[in-house]
Amino acid sequence: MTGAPVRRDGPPLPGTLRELSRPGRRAWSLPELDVPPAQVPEGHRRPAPPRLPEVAERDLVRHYTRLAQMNYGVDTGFYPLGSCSMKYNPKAAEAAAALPGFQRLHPHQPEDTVQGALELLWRLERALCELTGMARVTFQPPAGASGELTGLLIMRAYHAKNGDPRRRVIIPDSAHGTNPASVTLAGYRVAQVPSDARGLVDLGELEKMVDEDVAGLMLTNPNTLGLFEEEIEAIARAVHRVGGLLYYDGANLNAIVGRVRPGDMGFDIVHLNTHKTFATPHGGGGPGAGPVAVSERLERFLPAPVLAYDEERGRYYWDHDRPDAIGRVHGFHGNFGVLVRAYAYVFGLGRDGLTDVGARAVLNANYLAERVRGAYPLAFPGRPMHEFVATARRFRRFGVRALDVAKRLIDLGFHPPTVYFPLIVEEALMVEPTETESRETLDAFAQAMLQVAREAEEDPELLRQAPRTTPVRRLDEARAARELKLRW
Amino acid sequence: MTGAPVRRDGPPLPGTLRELSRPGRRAWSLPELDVPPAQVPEGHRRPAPPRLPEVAERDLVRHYTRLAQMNYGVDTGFYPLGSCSMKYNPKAAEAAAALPGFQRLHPHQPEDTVQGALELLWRLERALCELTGMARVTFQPPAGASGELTGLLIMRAYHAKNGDPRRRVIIPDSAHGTNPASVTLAGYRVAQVPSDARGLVDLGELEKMVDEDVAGLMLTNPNTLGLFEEEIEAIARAVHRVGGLLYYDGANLNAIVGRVRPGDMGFDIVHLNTHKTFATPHGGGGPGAGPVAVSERLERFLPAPVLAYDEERGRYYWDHDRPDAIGRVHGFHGNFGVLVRAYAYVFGLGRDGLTDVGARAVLNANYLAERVRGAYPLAFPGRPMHEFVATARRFRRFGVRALDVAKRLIDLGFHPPTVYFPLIVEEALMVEPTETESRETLDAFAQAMLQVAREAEEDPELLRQAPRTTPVRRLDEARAARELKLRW
Amino acid sequence: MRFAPHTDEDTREMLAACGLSSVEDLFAHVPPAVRLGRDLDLPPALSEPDLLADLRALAGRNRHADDFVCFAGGGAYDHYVPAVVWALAGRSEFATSYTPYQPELSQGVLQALFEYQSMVCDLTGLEVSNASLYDGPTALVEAVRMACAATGRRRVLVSGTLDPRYLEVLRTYAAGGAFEPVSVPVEEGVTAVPEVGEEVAALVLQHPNFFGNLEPAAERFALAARAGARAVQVFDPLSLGVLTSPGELGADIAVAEGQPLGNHLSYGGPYLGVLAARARDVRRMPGRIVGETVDVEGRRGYVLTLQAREQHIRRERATSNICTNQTLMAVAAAVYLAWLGPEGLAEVGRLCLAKARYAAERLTEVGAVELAWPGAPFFKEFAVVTEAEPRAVRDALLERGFLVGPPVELPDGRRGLLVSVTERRTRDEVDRLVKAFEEVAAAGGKGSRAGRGRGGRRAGGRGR
Amino acid sequence: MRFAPHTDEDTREMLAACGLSSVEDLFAHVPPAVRLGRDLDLPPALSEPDLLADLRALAGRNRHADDFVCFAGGGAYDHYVPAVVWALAGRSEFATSYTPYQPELSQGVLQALFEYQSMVCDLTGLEVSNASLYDGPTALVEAVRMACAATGRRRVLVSGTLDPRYLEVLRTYAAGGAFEPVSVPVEEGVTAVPEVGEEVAALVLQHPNFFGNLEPAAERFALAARAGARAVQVFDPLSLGVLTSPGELGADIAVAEGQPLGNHLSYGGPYLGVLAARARDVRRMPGRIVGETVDVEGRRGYVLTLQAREQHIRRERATSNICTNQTLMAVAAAVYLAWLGPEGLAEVGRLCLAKARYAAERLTEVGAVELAWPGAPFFKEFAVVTEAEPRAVRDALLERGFLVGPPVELPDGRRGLLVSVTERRTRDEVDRLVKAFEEVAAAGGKGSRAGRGRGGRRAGGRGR
Ligand SMILES: Cc1ncc(COP(=O)(O)O)c(C=O)c1O
Ligand SMILES: Cc1ncc(COP(=O)(O)O)c(C=O)c1O
Repeated sequence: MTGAPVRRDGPPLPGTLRELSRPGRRAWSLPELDVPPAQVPEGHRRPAPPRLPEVAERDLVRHYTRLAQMNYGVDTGFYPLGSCSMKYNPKAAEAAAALPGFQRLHPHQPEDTVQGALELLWRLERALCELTGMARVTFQPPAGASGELTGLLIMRAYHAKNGDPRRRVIIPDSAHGTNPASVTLAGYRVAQVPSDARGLVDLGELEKMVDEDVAGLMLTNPNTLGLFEEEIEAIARAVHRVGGLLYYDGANLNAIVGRVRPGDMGFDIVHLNTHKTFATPHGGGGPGAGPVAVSERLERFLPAPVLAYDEERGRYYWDHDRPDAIGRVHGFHGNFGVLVRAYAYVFGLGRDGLTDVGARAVLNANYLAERVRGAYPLAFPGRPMHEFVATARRFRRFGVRALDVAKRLIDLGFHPPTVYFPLIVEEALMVEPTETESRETLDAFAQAMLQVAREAEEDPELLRQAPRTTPVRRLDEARAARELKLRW
Repeated sequence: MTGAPVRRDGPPLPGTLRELSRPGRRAWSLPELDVPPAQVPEGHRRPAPPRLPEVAERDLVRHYTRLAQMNYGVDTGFYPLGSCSMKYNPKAAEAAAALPGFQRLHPHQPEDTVQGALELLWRLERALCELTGMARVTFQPPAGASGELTGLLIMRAYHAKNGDPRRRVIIPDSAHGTNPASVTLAGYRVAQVPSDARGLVDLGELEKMVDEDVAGLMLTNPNTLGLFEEEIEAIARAVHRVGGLLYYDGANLNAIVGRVRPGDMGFDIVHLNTHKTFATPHGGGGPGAGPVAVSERLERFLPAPVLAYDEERGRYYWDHDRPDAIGRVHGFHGNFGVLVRAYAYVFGLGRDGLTDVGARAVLNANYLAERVRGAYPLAFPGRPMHEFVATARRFRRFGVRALDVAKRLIDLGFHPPTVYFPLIVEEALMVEPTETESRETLDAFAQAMLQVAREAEEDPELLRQAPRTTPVRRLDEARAARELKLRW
Repeated sequence: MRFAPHTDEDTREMLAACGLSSVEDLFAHVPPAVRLGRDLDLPPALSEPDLLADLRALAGRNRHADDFVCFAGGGAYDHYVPAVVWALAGRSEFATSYTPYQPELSQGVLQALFEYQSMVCDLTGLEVSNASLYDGPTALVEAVRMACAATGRRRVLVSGTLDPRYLEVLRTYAAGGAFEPVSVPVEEGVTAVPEVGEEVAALVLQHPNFFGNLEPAAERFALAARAGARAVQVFDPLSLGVLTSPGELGADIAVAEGQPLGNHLSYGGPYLGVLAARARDVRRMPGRIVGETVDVEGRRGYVLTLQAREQHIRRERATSNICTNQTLMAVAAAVYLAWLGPEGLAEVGRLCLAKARYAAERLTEVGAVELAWPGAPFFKEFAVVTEAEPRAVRDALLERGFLVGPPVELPDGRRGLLVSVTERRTRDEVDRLVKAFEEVAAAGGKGSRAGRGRGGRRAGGRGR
Repeated sequence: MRFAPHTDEDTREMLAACGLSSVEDLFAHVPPAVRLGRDLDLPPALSEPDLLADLRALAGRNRHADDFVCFAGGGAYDHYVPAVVWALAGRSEFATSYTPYQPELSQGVLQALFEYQSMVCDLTGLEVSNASLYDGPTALVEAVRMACAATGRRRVLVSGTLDPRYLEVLRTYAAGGAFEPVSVPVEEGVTAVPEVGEEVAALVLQHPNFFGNLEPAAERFALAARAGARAVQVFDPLSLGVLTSPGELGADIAVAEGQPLGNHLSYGGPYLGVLAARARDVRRMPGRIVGETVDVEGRRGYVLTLQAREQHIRRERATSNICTNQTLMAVAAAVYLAWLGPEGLAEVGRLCLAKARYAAERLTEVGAVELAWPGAPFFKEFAVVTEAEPRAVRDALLERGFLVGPPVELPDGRRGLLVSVTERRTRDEVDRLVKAFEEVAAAGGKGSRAGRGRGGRRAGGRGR
């Protein structure tokens, strides 16, 4: 059977809306003009409207229903995409976000008419401060990367205020790509500290790197290898000694939330990814939310406006009078609709439930690692936290790459793990089961991974030819980049 | 390739919830007990709760998402199921029905608190009266068959009131199965009038059958062969002459809505299927709504309570003081949530849009019939209205049945037409495209039908082996009925 | 709004293909005399924004169960509907499909219904279930028909503690002549010992009954059994985590209003009729039934089965005329039951039981009202007797933000109100209800406009 | 609530499989000193019913755009969101998926984004689009970075008619030192003729501008072109059915706040940043870009392409740091644009134009207010100057059921309010707004509590 393409029958692949389009067909339905018509002002008229598709509402519905069914989500199956924390997204949070009292609020409404929304943010801020050990939070950053840049600009404002501008920010070689990219955009230079044999920050190297020109260090803990930086105290001391600040990339907070707080590890600035820690749906690429929390001494630099509470009048309001603020980083108040969902997770799970998130996430990752490590050795010896990085190196000799393993897993009904990240691991397979998956799912996935390992030896072509059960098979990415076709 | 089953890979078929169940797992989340606990009264305690599945919310979501994706709906494709009017269901109607002001109304709320709901029903009743040419409407019947029985009980009450009980109700041999079944339940005997060579009621035969013992005649017009009963006036005269009543089965009103009114054809009682005429979604089998409209002289027999309007106080209320009413036919006020959707279609389309429904439905049926009649001769010569009945008789000689044609159409990506109904047509294929389908869809479907016709000759096994692209292939219905397994 | 996708060009070319020149030609054979010959007397089309504004305005003229605290019952209850239920049951592949006549394209809804049937059997302790009927009362009618068919008898004993709406519906369909309902008197708020003769087809009992009281069902059903009659129970699905199952009680056929199972109040519909029975009566059951089987490759699959019972095959001799049922509501009920599981179902029962008990005790403590049958055991609902006219009391309470009811006439002629307390109600809400009852009693049943519709909200604290 | 599915048995056995005996063992290597060592100071878990009651209560403490008539603008608008948009974009297969790293499992969202990009190109008359950015202002920042990268220059001319929020955000990110915004003065409510020198990377113009006025964009952009600077336009996507496209006007890069495209107001987010440019700048574009290609069997398919630009490959030299974007909002925008089609888009434009014009004329006729720039052409939004303090006027109008704003400071120091009129507003609503303005003007800008929040409803007639 090897390689033989599966014969496909049934409905053909959906055409594009442009292909479905017929002149004069329409879905739109708008109110009648009930006032005198108006001419488009002189010299501003567009000769003809843009050539958008012309389809009926039924065309739209079938088109997008087909497309949705061609998309794999957490609601359709296990999604162990490392570093992405694809956990179950509660439907109750969706119901909450859909309430007109949240969904139909205009961002320019006066504060008196949005007290409920402001109280929600206030409560959520208090909770995030408790979870991070920080003093205040800004909700403006719409995603993690935006939070990073916001944090780095705060770092910059802090040093500027102290009349001691600095030029370098240290990041580990295992850092996520957004870290170095954010460092550059903040006007800093990246200084990369290597990982040691354990996959942790090489403390000796770090000690050598730190000096008065170092603005700070960005760290993910557990790091992107899924390992806890056990020397975090020493790391913090080293950076603080030279007057640098510690930035915590919260992408992996879900491993330790409720047990270990960035503030208690010495971090000064923290961003959270609500879609990772608090189960807000990722929407096929976004929206997210990247609230940034800071310690007391950095509070003054938070983007304005900052949420405030007037004790006497028992009223919430936006405080715009923030002379040291770095300025706005988002047009309005951030991804409010996403924050409503995060609120639902935080207060739905509550005190013990939040601590349990890490416990279950770490248990699942360790159990799964245990089940598969025989065939997929871990990249580093240490105990994995919420995710583990294994390597498919040994399949090289059969001409099989990590990507082939991933594609074959698709044919077995699973979304593959993250591949080729972190970059410092050859043929990396980064597996993150999250806390919401059951043992049965992990067992089934482990079995599939082991089957693929066997197949890699016995029938490598089967892997190289995978996937064979999807609407399309392997796509020519080189051609896509060469013969750019980015629109119809 | 004939017959060779398609090799299936990818995820296995979903197990049952019972199979997914694990002791101690849970999805439920309920408020704390905030009052003193109470003992189950003496002798009433159930020793142990029923053995329902124990699953996590995520299990539920994946299970039903998988099941939904294994279900074909109007939103996934063309659904030309004859007699079922599977037209597009507007999303705006769903949004309306979901408004808490409709969805969260308790049926026992006092009238003053539901004036909006009552006004909606009032406006809808006025509209249905205008569309049917009748005087009043009851919304209690939750589906067409229930409407039939309600109508027949009204017929019965009418004759009883006149002190002349009768025993027989005439229906055509082409009638839908619910007609004779309802006749029996109403305590009448079925008298079947044959169809003539045109597929219409044999007027001569009818004349012979009518006498003082005939309570009435049930008729669908256009009839279940998709043909308009051109002699309806004579038919009505014949029945009325002997004091019988005419019952209109509104399942096919969508063909003539706005053009021809049952009342103007001489009908005394009419039921409508909101899911057929007014695009309320059929939900995989239900819910529907089967409002019954009657002429003035029958109004007094309508089920109580009847909606009323108090001019002075400008207030709607339920009138329970109806001495001649046949009584309740539903526990409350019928399928209100479905009626909200019907309201949306009626008033969204408005005066001209409703008349257009029939025009487009009939045009689509005639166009499609034209495209395929070469391979699938029509059962009767007359001009089809909103649907047509063709026959697959000629494929018999290749050992191919209408069912095989239907199953092969599935492999080509379409839901098949209704097969083997009406019973008076051999190898019947009953095709109803509805008004919301586009010419492109009809052309594609016609092509598929013609391809199947060719395959029936060249490769009949291909049809007999179909479908081969579905999660399961042909199912053993005999075994299902023999080894009854109706639960886990 | 317009959903017909035809462009003018489409229309022209399609007509041409049919050898016609105008749409009217399609109707040429319709006799002129029966044509309307004028425009419909209806408003012109509304755009989607205008239509939804109109509907929002209508909805806005109603007060709904989030605008007051709902203690109303009488067959429909404000149980909590989990967000997951309609997020799944409402998926468009379910909602926009027809009855699964082509099983290969409908395994989703077929398996969902098979699982619904299975859970109904688990719940009731009976052997078979169908795929839903219209609602509770019409399900009772079908149960009675089954009993008559099974026994060849016509007489149906109906307890006086049955919800009057059920009785009304039963009487309506009795006009067909297939059965004859005879009422059984009430004693102490429960069904008196009935005379069950050899001519009796069924004994119909509601337990917990219309007044909320728990019936001596097992004893009564035993009498039916002895006379060869079918024992028919109208039950509350959410009571079965804590109360003895119909099967245990000796019911042969059990029916229920399925609304409490994850379905919205929706002013009385769409709900669903639940019906379960013993295997011996399966061929007499009405409506769709889903069965498990295998496909040509031996894969498990599901189909509609025993169709020979149904109208499309058996026609005038069918067990029922039902065709369209309430499938989507049954799918929602299945999601809800699986969400609860055994423990959740028991917990709902415990919460209703305890909170209703608490409410009844507090109300009597403060002497705001009298229980209709002090000391009689009940589940989540109970009847109180009011000095003032029950409707007036009900309205006065509603002005204060609480909906109770419906008003009821007790078998002995006294008049009162039903009060039901679901797992959603909080102690605080009950305490405020009690206070409201006191105020109203003091005001002699008259309410003041004060705080109309706010009470529930004002003191609410839980946004209702 | 609890979503971890582990039973005690699962936990025990899974720990055992790892050679551990307690969950705490999993954290044994975490230094004690950094552990919290106490329970979190947070409330205990809420059940789903309690949580939603809490959230409904919070939502109930807001007044939203159905509680008043919305004439507010300033970057977010009450355009109609068709029911079909979120019925489709909200499907869980889209909502619960991640960035499409495995294209074979993500063709749905990939094709949806490819079509979004295509429609953005149709709309703007430009050649390439990405798959969305965070919002309008951050999209402008990215556009400016593109211009700097393309020109190797740092200086950015920014019109004084740009929405101040955009300017604030631009200034914030300028701190990184990559570019330096310099402001261009305003004359007669539009951008004065700027000095565009050889050192200028970009000229940033908002058209229609923040005050609603139509800019002489083509003329201004010509100056930029002559100086080799990139012309950057901030545009209103719903104006492009009637107004000249950015491409036609000579814009090299066009960015917009995508909220008006089928996205809810949602108190300012999630929205989406739209960015389109000319082909020559495609390799400098930020964020995800979807491209068409074929699979090994020649079938058409879609993938993320030009990833060498992005942070996960290029790291510190990436064109941007963006990773997560606003994909789901882009899918909604695509559904909405296809729902409109060319004619619908033109119709929205005509309706906004005519209704805004009508409102401005009526307001000035009755002399309730003055237009900031009488006679200046505008699209759907215009600035009025009020005698009383604008905030006071805004609040007084809100008491009467109308939201206008935001309050604005005009370039010449005068103060006023923005009024915007979408296709949803009716003549009746406009007439009532005018009346309210008159009352408020008469009352000298002070409002009475009379009819707080009702005005819009009371006279509403369309349920708002
Ligand atoms: C470790 C880490 N840091 C930062 C990010 C960027 O977060 P976002 O995608 O929300 O911008 C990610 C996202 O995957 C991540 O895994
Ligand atoms: C002609 C005809 N009459 C009656 C019915 C029964 O209607 P319902 O299924 O709503 O009970 C149908 C349903 O298909 C039908 O086609």
